[in-house]
Amino acid sequence: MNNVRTLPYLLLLPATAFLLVFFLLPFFGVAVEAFTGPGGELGFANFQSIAFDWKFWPAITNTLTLTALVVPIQLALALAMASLVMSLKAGRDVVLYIFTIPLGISDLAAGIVWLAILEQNGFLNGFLHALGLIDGPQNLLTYNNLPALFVAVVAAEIWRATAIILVILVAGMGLIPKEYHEAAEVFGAGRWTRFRKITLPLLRPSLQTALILRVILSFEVFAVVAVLAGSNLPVLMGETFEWQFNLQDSKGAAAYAMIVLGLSIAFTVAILWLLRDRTKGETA
Amino acid sequence: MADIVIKSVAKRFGSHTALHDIDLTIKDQEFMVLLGASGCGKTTLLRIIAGLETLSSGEVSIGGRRVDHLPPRERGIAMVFQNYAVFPHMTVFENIAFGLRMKKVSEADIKDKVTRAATLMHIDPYLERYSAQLSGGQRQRVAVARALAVEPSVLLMDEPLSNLDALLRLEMRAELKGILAESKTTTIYVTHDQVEAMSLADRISVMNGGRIVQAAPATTVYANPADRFVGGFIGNPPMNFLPAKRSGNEAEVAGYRLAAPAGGGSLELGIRPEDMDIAEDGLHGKVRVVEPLGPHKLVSVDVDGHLLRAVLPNEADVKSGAAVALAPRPGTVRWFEAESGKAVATSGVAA
Amino acid sequence: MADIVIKSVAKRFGSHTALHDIDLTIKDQEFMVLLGASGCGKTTLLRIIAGLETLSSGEVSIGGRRVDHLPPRERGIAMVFQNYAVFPHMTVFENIAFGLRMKKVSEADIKDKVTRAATLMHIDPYLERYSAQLSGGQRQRVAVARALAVEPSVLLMDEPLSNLDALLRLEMRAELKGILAESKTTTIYVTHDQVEAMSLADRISVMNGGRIVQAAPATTVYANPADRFVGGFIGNPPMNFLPAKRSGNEAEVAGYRLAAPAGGGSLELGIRPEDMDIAEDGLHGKVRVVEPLGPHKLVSVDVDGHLLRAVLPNEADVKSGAAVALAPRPGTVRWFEAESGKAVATSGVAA
Amino acid sequence: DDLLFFSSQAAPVEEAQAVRDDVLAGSGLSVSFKSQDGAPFMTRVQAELEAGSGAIGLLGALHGQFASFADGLTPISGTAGTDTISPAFMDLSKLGMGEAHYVPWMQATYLMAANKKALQYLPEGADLNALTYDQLAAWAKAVNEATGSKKLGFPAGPKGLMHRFFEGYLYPSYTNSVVTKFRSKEAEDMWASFKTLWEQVNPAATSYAFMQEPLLTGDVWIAWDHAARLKQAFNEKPDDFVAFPVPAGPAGRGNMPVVAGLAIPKTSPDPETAKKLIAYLLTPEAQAATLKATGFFPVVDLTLPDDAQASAKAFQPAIAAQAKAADGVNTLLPTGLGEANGKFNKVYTDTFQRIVLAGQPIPDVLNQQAQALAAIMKQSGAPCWAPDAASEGACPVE
Amino acid sequence: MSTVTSSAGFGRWPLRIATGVLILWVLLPIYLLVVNTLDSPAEVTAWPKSFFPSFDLESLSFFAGYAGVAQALVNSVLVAVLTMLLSIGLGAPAGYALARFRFKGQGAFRLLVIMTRAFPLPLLALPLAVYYIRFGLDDSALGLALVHTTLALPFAVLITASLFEGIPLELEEAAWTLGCTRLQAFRKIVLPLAVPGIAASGVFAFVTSWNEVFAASVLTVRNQTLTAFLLTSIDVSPLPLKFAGAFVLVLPALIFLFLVRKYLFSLWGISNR
Ligand SMILES: Nc1ncnc2c1ncn2[C@@H]1O[C@H](COP(=O)(O)OP(=O)(O)OP(=O)(O)O)[C@@H](O)[C@H]1O
Ligand SMILES: Nc1ncnc2c1ncn2[C@@H]1O[C@H](COP(=O)(O)OP(=O)(O)OP(=O)(O)O)[C@@H](O)[C@H]1O
Ligand SMILES: [Mg+2]
Ligand SMILES: [Mg+2]
Repeated sequence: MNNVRTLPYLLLLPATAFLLVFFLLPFFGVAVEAFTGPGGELGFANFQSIAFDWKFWPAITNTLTLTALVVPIQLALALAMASLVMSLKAGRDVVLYIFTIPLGISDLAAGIVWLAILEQNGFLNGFLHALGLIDGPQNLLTYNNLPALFVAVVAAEIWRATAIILVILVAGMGLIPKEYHEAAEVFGAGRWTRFRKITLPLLRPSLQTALILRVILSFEVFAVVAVLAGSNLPVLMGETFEWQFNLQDSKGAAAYAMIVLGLSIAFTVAILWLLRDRTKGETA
Repeated sequence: MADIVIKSVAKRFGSHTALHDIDLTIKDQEFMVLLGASGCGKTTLLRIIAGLETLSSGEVSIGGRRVDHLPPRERGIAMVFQNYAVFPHMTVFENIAFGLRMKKVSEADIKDKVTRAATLMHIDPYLERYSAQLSGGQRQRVAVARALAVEPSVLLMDEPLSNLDALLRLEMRAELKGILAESKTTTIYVTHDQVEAMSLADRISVMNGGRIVQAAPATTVYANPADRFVGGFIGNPPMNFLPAKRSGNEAEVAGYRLAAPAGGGSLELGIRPEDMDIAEDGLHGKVRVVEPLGPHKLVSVDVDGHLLRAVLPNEADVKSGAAVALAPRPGTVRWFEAESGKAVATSGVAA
Repeated sequence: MADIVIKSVAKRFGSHTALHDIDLTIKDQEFMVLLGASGCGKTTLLRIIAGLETLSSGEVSIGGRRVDHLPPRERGIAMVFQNYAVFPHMTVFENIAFGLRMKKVSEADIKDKVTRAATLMHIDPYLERYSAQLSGGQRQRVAVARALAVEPSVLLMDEPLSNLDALLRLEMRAELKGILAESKTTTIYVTHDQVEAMSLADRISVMNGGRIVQAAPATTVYANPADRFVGGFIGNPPMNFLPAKRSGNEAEVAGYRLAAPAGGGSLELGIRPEDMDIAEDGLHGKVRVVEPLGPHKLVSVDVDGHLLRAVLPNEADVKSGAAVALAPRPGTVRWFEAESGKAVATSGVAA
Repeated sequence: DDLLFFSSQAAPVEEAQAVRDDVLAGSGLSVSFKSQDGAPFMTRVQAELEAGSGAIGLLGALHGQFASFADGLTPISGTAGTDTISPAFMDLSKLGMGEAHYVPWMQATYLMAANKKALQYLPEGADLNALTYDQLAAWAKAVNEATGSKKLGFPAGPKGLMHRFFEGYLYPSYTNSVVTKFRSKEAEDMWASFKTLWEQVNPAATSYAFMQEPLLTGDVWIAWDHAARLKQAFNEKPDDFVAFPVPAGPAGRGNMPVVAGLAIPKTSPDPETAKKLIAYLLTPEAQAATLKATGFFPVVDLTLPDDAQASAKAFQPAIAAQAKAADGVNTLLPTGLGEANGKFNKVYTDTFQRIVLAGQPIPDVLNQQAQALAAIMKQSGAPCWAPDAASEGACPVE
Repeated sequence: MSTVTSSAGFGRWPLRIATGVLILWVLLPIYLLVVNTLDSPAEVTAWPKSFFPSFDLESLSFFAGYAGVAQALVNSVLVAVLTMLLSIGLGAPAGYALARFRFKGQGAFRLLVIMTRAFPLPLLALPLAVYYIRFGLDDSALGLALVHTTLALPFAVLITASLFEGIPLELEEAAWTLGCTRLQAFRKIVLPLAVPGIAASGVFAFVTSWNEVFAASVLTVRNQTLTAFLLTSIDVSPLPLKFAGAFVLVLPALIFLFLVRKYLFSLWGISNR
């Protein structure tokens, strides 16, 4: 067919043109700025200046730690929720709806909700108090209790952003023909094995997408951390904001942005490679 | 012991009843072939035995144990799906090994058994391919190999050879029969190929509209169909039916007189196409079409307004448009009640 | 005019060559049946004609027009896929109407044509169902009806009746043949059912390993196979082959002497199982197995260490283990070069 | 089109609404008031200035915010109504240039608030209106011992104004300086004692933005914050809280008034109407209404109206006491820093976080941060401001 | 079709319990938000907190009377819907190309998409705003939707690509042979089967746009979206209003989710034969 060669490019054209104008063009300016020192010389001066800041390394490690904690749990939880939803007979769209509710909640709002739960006189303390476990308000989210802060942020993030993965996975699972599950079942696979050997591999494209998007979003985590952990947990995106708006140093911010970008791309490549399609042989 | 006992099993899909009150016993190590028109419920029955479909009512036991509440994996079965269900994300090898891995067979044994099953199905050259790289028939054979490899006590096969050419099918069929007998597997085999059915079956169950109408050895089903449906369904071309006028111990069919069973009610004569010869006297009619069938020819004759098909040797002297008389060979005529379609017992041979 | 001309078409999948240099012409309105072993490239060839697969080399023309660079929709074809490809999100009606809607047929005509195609395929009761609610055979018939409904000038069918029972198949086959002749459709029909092939085909193309080995009318292919493969592939059971020792104008096969074509090189005798009778003299051997085949029995005889299969009348007196002599009927013996497998011209009938 | 009045002040939803309903409605002009928090506010203004045209007619912002885009503002001296404004404010509004670039609009300051329940634990001899930091520490400790929880609070969260505490209160109170004595001996002592004080601070303080919330919930009993960020507590529970002046240190009682101003960007589509609105906003009625709406005090002389909010009534005596304190060390907002404003603030918060929160050694941190501070001062060339003695060129860090 | 019977007796209860626990996990925080929203300001800050709302509408009614809320709501919906249409319209074809073709430049395109999503948008807000003001896109729903589309498009591309991959090519081929152009086959076969994926990316686009604050507050001044209107100032607003505001923001998004929920399920398990 004659147009098969050009067709993919035609299909990509609108999106590419769009991204060119609305992303690449402004991005290019920012990228140049990231590598232009205060005196206009090209180089890594801006990176040096942000790395010099004592919050730089904590921001990187915190971001990575949060990602490492949040994403795997979310993935597992989303898979569990998706399987659950799929295996329901009645009312599954209602259950799915409930599961996706957090999707409609902005990160800032999610932070506020969780703050209301976890703060000193929040619902959690009230609950523990009602159970008679504590006498009065206990402060959980304090600067000298980093693990608690992490747990709080992780809990809020899991609550807020698991739905993103869930929805992608549910849509993907809907496309898996049920006969593969049946065949596996007949050949002795229990629920768990079916899940591992049929669902997971056949869900590969969706998993890949969900994972990539989630990891990228996780590198951009900011608002929830700011609300729950205040200034105690510097994260990359927060520092980008800080440099851009509070410190009025757009070069430093640009450098931070490049780091976020670099990390995202590195992880994306890793995920693409880990979850690559092995069934496509050499076809024409 | 892996006999299968199906007791008044029914299956409804919404308002549509796919299976009505099925009662069927398949003996241990028996090779049961399931025959029936498209949409009559064969696949549904297999799926119920496998545990992939819930019963609307009834019971299923395998080896004396009620299984209708057991999941498929605990029923000791393997199945070849009508649409293969070859896992697209696994190589042929992994597909065939799947059931074995579930049984925690050792790696060496797996290699061994997979290779054997694949060789048997002539797909050993493709062990490293994925399903998307196989032809239809190759995929089907993978599905069969996968089921054979686990050496189940019960094997359910849903048209497992339908996409294979005749030669390969002949070969596969023979190998299947041999290997399943050897491994003492109880088999239910759905096919629409009657030659296959005849040559494989210990018994044949003929289904019609969600009911089992006859379950008997192949020759019985062929020679003494339990009703018109079976007679018309089995045999290619099928049995001919002609209305008869009864008078005492005789009946008259299109002017030809034959001995007939006594009793009331109107009768129909059933005669297989290959059971007639050209003769002086017989069923008189006019030849409509002559079709070559390789070794024979299929002759369609208009007998008193009814279509009569006969399979005649290639040498037989029939021409389109000519008159012809066809005489049934002795003992090949069957009688059916015209209303119910049920066979009428003849000369000691019960249906 | 919708003749199809295929010129030195080849198709490679990576290192695997699925089609080698195919040359084939299908005449306008011809009904061409494609036969061949599983995996020989039938589907691939159809897909190339349909424009679903790119050619590695060669040309395809339909109705005198090069089409290998046209998209499928501009080729005036319709296709029945081996695995149906019934659209799961449309009812049976919508599936069948799909092609018509693409052609902007009026709503009234659509209803009409869909109903006709569905009735023809006996799926009119299921028009409102979705594919998931159909049996395998029903789905297959939807696929056929969908292709028929558009009344294409070229119809490609990939084992369209493989999942139907014999009776239905017989009927469908007749209807197909009738309707396609009437609508003057050029048809390529893949089947593994030789009876079907024989009864439908104007010509049969036999494929082997990605090549077309013979393209000729059914009777020719059956009676005068171009090579051993065709002889062995067509006919069920297939032609028997026995090595012959040539001496001048005669050849000796297992002690039995027959007239043979002159020339050098060793020969093989080919004889169809149904072309032998029990006789005093003939191919002597020992009966191994006797299998009932309904109207006949299939007798396997060990002739000098080679398997010889014969289809004999049910009355024939053969018993497992007994000695038997089988004489070929006159004019039924074919000769093949032992090395190349090519047929040797006999008695004026060219392969 | 109506005039777009774009403001970084009165951002909380209630305040914005009050400004529209109670302040602007009386102007007789057709004005659309939009308030926007810091970062988007700045970005928007910068974008309009950079693009050379825009929608914003009038800007309302803090002194420090104007400083970072002073170039984009129309010089504004001689605008009607400015004659009644205190010359100190008018001086600030020059933004280091020869001419005023914004008109002071409203002012505020930082002060202390306490839950009345805390008063019983005041150390002996302490006068609420003349506390010292040591007394504050003792007081907070007493509260802690009595209640079992730390009830002193500072807005040390990301959105809090903690840096102003160091720049305007702590450093002046201990060193009588903001910049020059950044790493002095006095500063070291100051940090050491502040570290001790911090032991009485509610550990959630690092998340606090506005102290009115923890005051209302009772998590905090004694707090320092911007008046506007305390007022809700007083308005909601007028009987529960008292406002009082900030404590004094060895060098005096640091105090930093804050001023917000009005400016006309060069890109303003309608400078004339904008000027009219400015004039209106400086009228006593408008200023009174503004106080009610925002909790910011007028920049013109005014007696509190009777229907003033409870918070205004509570704050006024404390603010007055603070401003007129005998030991007062009046501190100006940083001037002349331009874009370096944020980095300047960061020096103080970083120092705090490193010393107090991260527990790093005081001298090391001060040394390092002093270098950063010196670099900022040098780069911006900002001369010293009160209480540091005036300097030739960039304000030095000793 | 029904699955195993065994789960009826045995496996059903763990399933139900798990569902219940997960529902609780999701809904409890929402419920608590509602409690806070419907409590009076004094109760919001009280200790210990009551777990049942007192149905005090003071905080909520504030928003009802807040000038411009209605207009902002309309703007938000408009921008979100535009974003949804744009990102699906641009993203689905690209996703299809990624799923169905192997071609040069595929990696580069993927990279571009990932970069778009991975780059902190606020840094682009300034340059974009400058362009917008110059080209007259400023302060318009379309202009903002275009920016939100840069956020949502990567989702749309990747999600649709992964789902298109799961739709058998053969169904499309059948459509081609029945007279469809590629576009028609895409519209009539792939798209309906990919409805859940399209819905998923639509949901993302919608909620991304709905919840996006920064670009919204920089690029719109008069025609602010609800989020820009409320959210920028919400974290500096008093606690009761914070909760009520969060609730006001969440509610329309939840309604939207409710409306599209059933599209998230594929209605037909695809079977090949
Ligand atoms: N994508 C592919 N990659 C590699 N080999 C392939 C691919 N597709 C088909 N083949 C091989 O090409 C050969 C021809 O396949 P094709 O599907 O045309 O066979 P067929 O004649 O239709 O067989 P069947 O009767 O079993 O359907 C087969 O051997 C098959 O394994
Ligand atoms: N999910 C369903 N909903 C409604 N009817 C169904 C459903 N599944 C199957 N059927 C109907 O039940 C009947 C039996 O189907 P089944 O698949 O068992 O037939 P079959 O004998 O295997 O036919 P074939 O030989 O065509 O495969 C058919 O008429 C079919 O249309
Ligand atoms: Mg079936
Ligand atoms: Mg094929």
